[in-house]
Amino acid sequence: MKFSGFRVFAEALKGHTGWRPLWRNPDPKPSYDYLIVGGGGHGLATAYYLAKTFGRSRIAVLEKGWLGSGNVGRNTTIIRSNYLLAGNEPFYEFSMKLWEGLEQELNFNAMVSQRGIINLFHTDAQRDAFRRRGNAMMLAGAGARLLGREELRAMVPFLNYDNARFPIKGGLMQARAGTARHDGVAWGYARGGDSHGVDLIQNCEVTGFRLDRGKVRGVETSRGYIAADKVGVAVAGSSSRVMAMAGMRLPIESHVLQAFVTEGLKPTIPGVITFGAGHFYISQSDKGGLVFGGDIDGYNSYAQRGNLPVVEDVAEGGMALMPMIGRARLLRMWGGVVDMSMDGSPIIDRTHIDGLYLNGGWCYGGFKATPASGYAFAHLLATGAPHETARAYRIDRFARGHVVDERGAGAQPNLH
Amino acid sequence: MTRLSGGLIDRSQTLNFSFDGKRYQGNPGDTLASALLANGVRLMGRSFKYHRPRGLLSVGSEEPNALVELRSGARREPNTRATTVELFDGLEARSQNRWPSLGFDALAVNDLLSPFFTAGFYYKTFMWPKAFWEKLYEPAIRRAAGLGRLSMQADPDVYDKGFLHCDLLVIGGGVAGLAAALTAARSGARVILADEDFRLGGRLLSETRTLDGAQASDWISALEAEFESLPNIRVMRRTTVFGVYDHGIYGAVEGVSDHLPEANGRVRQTLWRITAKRAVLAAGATERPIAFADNDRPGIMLAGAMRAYANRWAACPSETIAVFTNNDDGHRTARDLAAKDVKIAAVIDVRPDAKARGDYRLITGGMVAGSRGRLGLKSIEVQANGRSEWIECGALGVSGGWNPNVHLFSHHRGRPVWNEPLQAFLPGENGPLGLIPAGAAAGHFSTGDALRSGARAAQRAMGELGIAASLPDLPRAEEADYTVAPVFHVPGKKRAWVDFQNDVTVKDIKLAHAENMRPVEHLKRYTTLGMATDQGKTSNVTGLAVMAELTGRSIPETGTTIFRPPYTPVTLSVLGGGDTGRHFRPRRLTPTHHWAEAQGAVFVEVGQWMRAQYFPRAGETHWRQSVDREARAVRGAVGLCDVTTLGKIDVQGADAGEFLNRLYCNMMATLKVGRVRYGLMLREDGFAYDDGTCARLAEDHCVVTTTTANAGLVYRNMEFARQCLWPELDVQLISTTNAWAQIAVAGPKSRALLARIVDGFDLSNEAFPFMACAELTVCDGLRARLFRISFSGELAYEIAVPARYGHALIERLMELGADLGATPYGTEALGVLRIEKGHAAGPELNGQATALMVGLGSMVSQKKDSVGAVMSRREGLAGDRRRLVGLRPVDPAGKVVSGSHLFAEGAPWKFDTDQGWITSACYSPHVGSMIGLGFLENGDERLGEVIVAANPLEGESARLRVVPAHFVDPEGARLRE
Amino acid sequence: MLIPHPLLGLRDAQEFTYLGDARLIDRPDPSAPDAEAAFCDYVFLRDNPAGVHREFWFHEQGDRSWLVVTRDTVTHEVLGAELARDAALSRTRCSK
Amino acid sequence: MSDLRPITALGAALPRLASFGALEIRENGGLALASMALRRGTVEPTPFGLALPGPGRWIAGQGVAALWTGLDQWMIEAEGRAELDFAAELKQLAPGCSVTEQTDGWVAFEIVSRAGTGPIDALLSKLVNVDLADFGPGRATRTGLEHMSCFVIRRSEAHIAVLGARSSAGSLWHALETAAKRLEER
Repeated sequence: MKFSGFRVFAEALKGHTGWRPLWRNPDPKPSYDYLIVGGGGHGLATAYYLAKTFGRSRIAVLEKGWLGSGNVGRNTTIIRSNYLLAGNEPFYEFSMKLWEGLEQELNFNAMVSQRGIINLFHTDAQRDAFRRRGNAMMLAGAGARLLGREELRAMVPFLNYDNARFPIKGGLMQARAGTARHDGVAWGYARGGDSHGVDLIQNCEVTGFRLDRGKVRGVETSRGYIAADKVGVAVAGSSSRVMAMAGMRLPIESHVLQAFVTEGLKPTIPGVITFGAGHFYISQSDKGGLVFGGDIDGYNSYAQRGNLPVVEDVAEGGMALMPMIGRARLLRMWGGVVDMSMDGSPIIDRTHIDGLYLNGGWCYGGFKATPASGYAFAHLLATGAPHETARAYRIDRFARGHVVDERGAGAQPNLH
Repeated sequence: MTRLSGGLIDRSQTLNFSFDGKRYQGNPGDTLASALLANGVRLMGRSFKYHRPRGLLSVGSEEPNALVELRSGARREPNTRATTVELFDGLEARSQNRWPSLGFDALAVNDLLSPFFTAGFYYKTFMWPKAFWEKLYEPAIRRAAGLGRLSMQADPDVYDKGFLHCDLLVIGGGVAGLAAALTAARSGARVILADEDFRLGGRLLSETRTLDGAQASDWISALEAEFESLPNIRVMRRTTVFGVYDHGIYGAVEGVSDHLPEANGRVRQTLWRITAKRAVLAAGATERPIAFADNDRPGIMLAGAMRAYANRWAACPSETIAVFTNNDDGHRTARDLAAKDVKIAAVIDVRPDAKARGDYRLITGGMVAGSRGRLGLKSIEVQANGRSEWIECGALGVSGGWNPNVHLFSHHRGRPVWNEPLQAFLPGENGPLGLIPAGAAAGHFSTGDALRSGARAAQRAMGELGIAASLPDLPRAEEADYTVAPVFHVPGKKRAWVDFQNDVTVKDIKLAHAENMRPVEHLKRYTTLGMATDQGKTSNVTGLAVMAELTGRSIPETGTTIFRPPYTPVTLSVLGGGDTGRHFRPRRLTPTHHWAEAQGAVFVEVGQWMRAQYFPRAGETHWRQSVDREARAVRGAVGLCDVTTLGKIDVQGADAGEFLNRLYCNMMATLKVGRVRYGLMLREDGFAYDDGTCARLAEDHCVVTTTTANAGLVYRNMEFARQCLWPELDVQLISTTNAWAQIAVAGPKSRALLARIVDGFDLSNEAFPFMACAELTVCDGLRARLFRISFSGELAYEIAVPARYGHALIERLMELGADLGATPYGTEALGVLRIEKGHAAGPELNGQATALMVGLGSMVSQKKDSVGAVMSRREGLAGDRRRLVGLRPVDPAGKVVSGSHLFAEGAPWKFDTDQGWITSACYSPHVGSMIGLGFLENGDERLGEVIVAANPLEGESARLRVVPAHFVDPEGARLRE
Repeated sequence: MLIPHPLLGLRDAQEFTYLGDARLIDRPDPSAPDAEAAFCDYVFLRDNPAGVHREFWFHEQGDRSWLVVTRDTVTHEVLGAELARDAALSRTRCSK
Repeated sequence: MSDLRPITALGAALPRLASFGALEIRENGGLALASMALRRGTVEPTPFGLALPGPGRWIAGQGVAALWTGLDQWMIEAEGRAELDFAAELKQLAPGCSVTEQTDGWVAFEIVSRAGTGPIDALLSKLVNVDLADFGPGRATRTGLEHMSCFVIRRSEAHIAVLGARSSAGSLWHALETAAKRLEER
């Protein structure tokens, strides 16, 4: 069923009786060519591109809960390609290009909204670091602008320019960045995958891998054994848990990242703004809520909830940066479990087990990567070779010393 | 409509207030909602999507409809529930999300278009043409969306935060909470009783029930008096416990002066972090409506709310009311209002066997199937026994049963459990440790039950803490059973609202079902059910029930959504709690700060430190003039710079040398007493992360310095090594960063200057050579430490004195050095000097560089192990061919810009041809042009080559020559002179 | 969160800085033939369990002691805490 | 004797003193401080006759006092001796210990209530996350205070001392003053 304004109009006239399920609820088949473990954004995107772009069939996505129940459904919806390192920037720019055509590709409005992102700087040293980054973005064709204080002030006059502990000196802007409706992305890929024959199997938890002489044969699930030639795991947040079932230890810790939304407000903040001297970033959803966040809590956790100190820290940062949000009220705070990797960058790679592939380690930034991650993982699964923009995301980069460490924080996940 | 009789309002005083510019009067004890109601105002808001006219639904913080903008100017507070605003004199409120007026709202056209605006319609359209989304569709959607407006001005009020500890926190001051607090307080335990209302009593305040045959308010007053007399209980009114965190930590917000016309500089709200050994959750219950066609008109409200307005506030939305109920509670409303001479048009009870509790018309087995009245209810359609009739009434009280307020109990993601007789979710087994539910929150709905359960909960909590608590004599109270029929909505073709604010109707839930958005989270996210400012307090259970009906599953099989903090929305200002302007973070000042200030220095933030950036002199109009002059003074005479901010760590113990040997990658154990050595630290992953000096004051005593930025991190890592890796070593550590004022005295005349202050100390090159250190006295007896180290490449020293003397010392040095040209210099000149000398600093040691890259590869000792040594030999690090080089513009007038990327001449500017970047750049007065440092692929083999520095970000590029990374005195002769 | 400091009793976790997996106490032998591989494992790989986890916390805003805390990563329940120094010393004794 | 004149942590010639309602806050410029840590195999000394206190405790003697700062580590205070080389003196009395001069590492604010323990407790509850039921006279702790790391010492029911990094003395004063003023306004 093709979605369009006309279809909505036509359905309205006949009492919305013609709408069909966005996807089927199939029972698992005994075997598939490709099993994607994890029905979050990355898993659904992988299945979609595998079917649609790489023409593969006999594909299933196994989701232990409901589709989109992982971090794709609990993030702050920012999309951007403003990275520094050669291992990252082309990948995220590839993702940005996919975002730009996503809705037409999927025939589903995920509300990709390129209202821009501004990373503020407060010292000359930060400005120099942003210049290096901005130039890297230019090399990748991502586009960037270095804004001076006055230019910035004209653009976002409501920031605290005159009474700040850490004065704002300017910002690095990417106009093409913005936000997307997170659930819509998951649903769009799910619907797209389903329409290309992918079986989306909910309430199906993987409980083990069946391995045979170094090769994966299939997976044990809460709905029985399912055989497969290739198994791709995309369960960021739970990567360690799932891969442990295959006997692997990963360069990953699971941490909780909190996010926040206020009550709905009339338009307040145009794009995405990040504070360079405190831990705070913010945007406003189309519904009107200010969506914001800050640091991870900093301890290993699978609890999907955080604690007060970070809540206070984030609110302090917000108030220091833009005290005009003070009389807005925080409506809801939540926590997601993220795969914090040892260098702050993801892993998209084969494993030492033949037929078993891993996509994880997305830290707090996996949402923006969803299209490229799915595409690159599908590429790897379908062709056996890494996608050209994802070559740096090998798992052996740690042992070999080729880390992709944007922050230069080293092997300490809670500093990335 | 005038006031009814009775109520807990002070009729002796009048408060003036305005709503949408119109003036009204109320009384102390009123909320904005009750006062509006008493003034005959039913229309108070508009819904989010369809802009439907709305009035009060509820009486508390769960209110979805009556949201107003409170106060004005910078204090404007959008989305404020009229039901929770304590009336004060001069209160100003306006309706919101309507244009041009509340009575006539142009966007109400959305209601006519509602057939198109179904759940999730926006996912299906607005996709063509592509460019229209950002330009047309989205801006229109954003303008229409949102509720109230922020003032866009900084919040002028002040907030603070605090910390409380107690044995028992009682959340909720209703019957159960009061009984719990009493039980625990009498046992001598430390108790905090918090309630969001400005009056204790909870639901008791809204009922006509008696306790021990007397008015409930008598019992409450007696309790309040007793609490007042006990030192171990703190009663916190106007305090909302909004979240439960780990290990008995609760977040609470106290409204300190919100109920006053002006805070007048006083704290408006306080954020309390309460650490409680145990807590009793006595948060009560929230009534839920029954969905029926057009059930959202002003005048249709919860039956319990209608009763509360009548009993507590002597207000009623109409002279004629009706009640629609599926349980006995609705009948109480009819009975109480009848007693206040309100006309009861009918009570419609869905239960065929319902009995009347008073003299009113009862329609059993009936349903309300529709309503009329554009801006306020005029009549309702009642269907019963196959017949339909329209009954005139100005207000309808609806009771669909009560939902225990289990929210806090579920903040740790424990799911509540469905209770079939109560038709409600109750706290489950897996709630937060130490939190005990009681009263209506635990499903104890009768007053007697609630009293007993509160007292028992406190007794249990005390028992767990080993405190003996006996149950107090509790008053006799009503013990009525609660029975409810499982009716959640009235079937029909028209729209029946489930989530009032977000305009989610039964039809929307049906559509979600048809589209396979059936898991409860899909339902919520697709329809926005429960995502409004009330977070589904009045809508979630109804929504679940409808979905359960459609799927043929039970409600518990259908699931629950996750309860997340905060329980009610919390002002961001108070979460930010306190100083967020210039005092957002502490400021650290150097010992010479006040002196530098008096010299007119310009300061710069370096982490938390404020450092002098440069010292402009009269006639200098550009910072570069000052910086050039300061740098020249160091190269030509002597300069003074406060370097106190560098971390200083005192390392003592028999194994101090061995300990440091394991931390620095270079050899440190062999350092002789009286000598200083430059040291480089690696992380265990092999990358360089900090550098500094190590001075050996005695065999068992070293003082090491760190960079300013890493002082805390290095100390932490040293403690880790000391306690966790090598506890067998005899080492003691303590930071002394703040204790010593350390001043760099640099330049060819530095020795001459220092000679004028040292007390009989031989500064000659022989006696005190490069990299020497000593403890001595200066200026006739002041204890000092002297280090002959140089960051500038010149003959230089750093002298340290107790911090309190830093100010006097620099004054003295300036005074004594006047004839030598002594010049203070700031961080800018410091940067110029170190770039000229090619010293790596923050931009080079950024955590991504190896010792090899910064030209210090030979420092990594192969003769011993140290942190990071093994990992530094990995292929990726050892094989990294980028090297730190110096860069000079081919055109001497050309620019060198840090952050530019480096390319071979003629190469395209792409990632795969990218050969490095410029880390640091400055104008060098010594060289006479701009210079830079940068990492360049094979840089050490490309000296003399001309490369291109590209800065496409700012549309610039420059041709630069690769030179060695030191522009001054490459042999290092000067610093050894 | 509250951390049960073995010397100071329950202390708010905000006073602490978190490092992570307590296996970092077992620094490999740098002179072993497979030292590089052992260090790679030591520095980068983690069990990352959903459940009981032994981990380092540094009492940075307190007595500057490193603690080994045993905590459940699913419920956040703390099952115990000891001075890392004691853990390290007993480890040294065991291995010798 | 050097003729150089010291300045206080707040940058003045004389210590600052201010009153807010029942509370008086006084910068204690004369307090000498030295840290003392046991080396391996050293017996706990009793400098100035002080029986060194255990974790979380502070003990006072004649013009001197000691607070526990960490395992086998104490801070020794001496009233009015800031201008002397107190660390050297202590070192003589603590053989086999690592002694480090700390006088100028810190600023000490003495806070005294003229109205008993109430105002002190109210002030503490706005500044530090300390359970006051367990913080009577003789207790001392290091903890965070408005993003600063401080020692808080309960010298008596109505007298506390707050020691913070000397470099952030101004910010610490601001925090104490703000909290005290707000109590006064209540």
